[in-house]
Amino acid sequence: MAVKTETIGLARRDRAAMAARVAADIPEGWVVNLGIGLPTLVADHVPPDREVIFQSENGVIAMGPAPLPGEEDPWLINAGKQMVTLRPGGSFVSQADSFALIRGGRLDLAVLGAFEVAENGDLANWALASNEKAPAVGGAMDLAAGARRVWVLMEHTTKDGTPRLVRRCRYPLTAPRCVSRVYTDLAVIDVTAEGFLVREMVAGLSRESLQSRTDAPLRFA
Amino acid sequence: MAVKTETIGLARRDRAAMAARVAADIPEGWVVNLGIGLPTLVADHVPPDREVIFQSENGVIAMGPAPLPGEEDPWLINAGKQMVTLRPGGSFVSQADSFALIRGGRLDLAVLGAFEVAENGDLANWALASNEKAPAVGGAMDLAAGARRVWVLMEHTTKDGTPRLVRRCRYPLTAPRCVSRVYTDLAVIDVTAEGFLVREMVAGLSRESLQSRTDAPLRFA
Amino acid sequence: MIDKIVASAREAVEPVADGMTVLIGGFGQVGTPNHLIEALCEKGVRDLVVVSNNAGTGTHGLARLMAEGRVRKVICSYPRSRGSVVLEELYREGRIELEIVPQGTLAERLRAAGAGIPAFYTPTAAGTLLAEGKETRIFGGRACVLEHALPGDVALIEAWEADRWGNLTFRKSGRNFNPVMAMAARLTIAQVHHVVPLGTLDPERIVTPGVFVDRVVHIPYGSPRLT
Amino acid sequence: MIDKIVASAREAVEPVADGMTVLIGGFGQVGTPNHLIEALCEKGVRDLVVVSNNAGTGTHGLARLMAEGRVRKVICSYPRSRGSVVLEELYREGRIELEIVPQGTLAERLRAAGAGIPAFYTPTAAGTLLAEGKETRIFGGRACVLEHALPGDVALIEAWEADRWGNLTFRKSGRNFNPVMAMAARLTIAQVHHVVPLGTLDPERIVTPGVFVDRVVHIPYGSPRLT
Repeated sequence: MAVKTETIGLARRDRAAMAARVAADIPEGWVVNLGIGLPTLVADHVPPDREVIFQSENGVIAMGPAPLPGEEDPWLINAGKQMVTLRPGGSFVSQADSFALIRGGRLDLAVLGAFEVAENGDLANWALASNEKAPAVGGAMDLAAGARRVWVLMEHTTKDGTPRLVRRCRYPLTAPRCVSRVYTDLAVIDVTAEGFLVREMVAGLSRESLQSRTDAPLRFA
Repeated sequence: MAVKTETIGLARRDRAAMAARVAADIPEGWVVNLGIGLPTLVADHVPPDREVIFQSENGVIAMGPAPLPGEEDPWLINAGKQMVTLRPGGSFVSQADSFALIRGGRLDLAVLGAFEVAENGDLANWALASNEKAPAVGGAMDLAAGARRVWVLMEHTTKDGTPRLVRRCRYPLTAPRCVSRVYTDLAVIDVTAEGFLVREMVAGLSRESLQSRTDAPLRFA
Repeated sequence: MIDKIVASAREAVEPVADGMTVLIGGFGQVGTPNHLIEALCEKGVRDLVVVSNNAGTGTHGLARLMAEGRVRKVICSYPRSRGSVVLEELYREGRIELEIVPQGTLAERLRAAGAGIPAFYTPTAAGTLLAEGKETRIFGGRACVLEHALPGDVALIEAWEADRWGNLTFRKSGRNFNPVMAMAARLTIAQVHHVVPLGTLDPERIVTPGVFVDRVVHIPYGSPRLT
Repeated sequence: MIDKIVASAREAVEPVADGMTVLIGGFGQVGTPNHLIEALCEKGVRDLVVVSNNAGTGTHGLARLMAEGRVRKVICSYPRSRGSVVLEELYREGRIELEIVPQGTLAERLRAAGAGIPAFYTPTAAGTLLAEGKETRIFGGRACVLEHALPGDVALIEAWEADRWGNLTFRKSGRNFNPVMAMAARLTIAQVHHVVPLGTLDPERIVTPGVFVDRVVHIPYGSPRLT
């Protein structure tokens, strides 16, 4: 399944552009959890005057931008253990209350990284094998099962070209049928009852080229 | 089962004395919930320098004495809807956290009123019949099932002399096998694996007289 | 800009519709959103299921809502208080359904709804009339009853301070069922005594984060009337 | 007079015995009771079951406790952090048991223990490897997993302020697992930065009432070392 398509002329999104693309779709007022790694960058691309409430598993509600140099507070970290700030109007809750929020229907969106997303919305993002040593799940399963919407932000393929959008996940599931949209470096793709539906593609990419990098059949909006 | 025993010369405890008798047995440091009515009086008989933490179902931890005239605060009530005070060191929690405390093993004692207590510790204190109109249970079942100890404070018999300490409860149960001690106007009685064990009686009362006012067999310590 | 403040109690309760399950905060007369309930009476919705610790006293607030025939069913722990004449009369006449739930189980069923927990086991009520017909299971040698989450379509709550995000603090025993009901409903409407600028509430002192609150109306009505 | 303040971390952990289940608060290095853990290392108990979100980094705190062979089993959500070499080595060598629990389920199992709820159903992990061998049941059309309360014999927690009754406040994201672990253990020991006179903590700002705390030791060690 290695990708052989020519990539010259392809306006592949870099990490910042991928994060910015997700940020553009988050409306004011949503309560959002950003997964560790790439998804965390999304916060930097929401305009400061658009009030989006970023929540972190460790009980921080309404995180602001990264602290300025010299203003870091080691008592204020996010789920990725990075120092963050609190917006005016932010607050702190316990881990139990934080996950009550996550599971209880008040989290509008979780943006998560993934190894694979299946065309039925299955998500695999926590373990690479069922016998993995010391696997680390963190809050991934709670977020995937609890958020009102799960969007995945990931590279369209692995470094060696293996598709990450698949018919069925090969890796252990985080949660079944939870993903509603996938943002990659190449496209924005909805998960529908009929499988993957491509909403947009980067400039210079053909439908055939995108399909060749995808394990499951694509439809185009 | 009406009581025919002569009552002249009997140092029957009045309500204040009953409450004081319970208070004498509560050590410093215990966390205690007092039921509505007679049990509420127990707090007035704990010496102010003995730090006992009285908790109320509606989320008040460490209630103090009744407010002085002119110092009442209508925002600060107990489960019986009476105005109370807060001791220094007191705090407020939600109803969910309040009952977490009650069920979670941190409530040393609940002092409850009762219609009947059975010799196996069964408690009946919430409904007089299984088809009662608009019955009101409040927190009685949670306290009876959750507290580490349940002591009952009640008159030894009904006004017409019917015993309240019984072989089996006739009224609907609040919780099975939960009562460990009963304080009445006549005696202090432990509930043991072998049934009721009388710890002390008021002056002027004979064993036979106490037994005649009790439905279940008594043993005497 | 997120701004959950609305101009009036009437506007605040506008989304409440016939047949909804309405959670009503308060314990006794403390922390009870009486102005929101009165607005609900004026709005004229019908066939409500009301979840509340008490079932109203006198002729105002919840008692008025019931007296006007707007409540199909009450789920509560303690319907029989001094002055709870409306409920008792409706119940006697078979004109209202009543579900009695132990107070701690009521609080926990609401908390479960707010926490996305569909059901849980509790020792409370095991071996009693209130467990009849319910699944019972032994844990650690102890009989426990299966209880289900109790979500609301709407919660009407009362709080002390709020900002435009809906962050809330409560006053003393006015906290009671209010924070847990705020979490348990799809739509939470708060009647508050004080509205303060965003960022002025101490983040460590906020009890209900605004993420659980949808509408806030400023009604500085004074202290609860306890009688 | 209730006085839960003890003189040293060593005295604070004196009740911890071989084979106990020990809940350890903190998320990353924030709110982690490292001085209590070090005291436990010096005490020399064995065969512990440790419940903690992470499984230690570097060579101090929980990592030291494990490296010294005092931990039989770790129950956690995220054992693999930067610098979690001790756990990984012990696990690879089969010298430590590991139970991976989703973070929200871990928090809820602890909360259930603190609330006297023996078991509950959650949608988290349904249909995944972590639900294998567990009872699954449908609620509202959704598969949910039966999870059990996770009580501790002892909880080691960190807090910001305390009084002699053990009332606690926390600092920013130092709150995390600490309040829920305080409720989940039979005996709770808190390492705190500030000890203040009884009655000086705002009753509305106390997060963990002293009723959940048994021992308090004053260790003003400064800010967490994040690296």
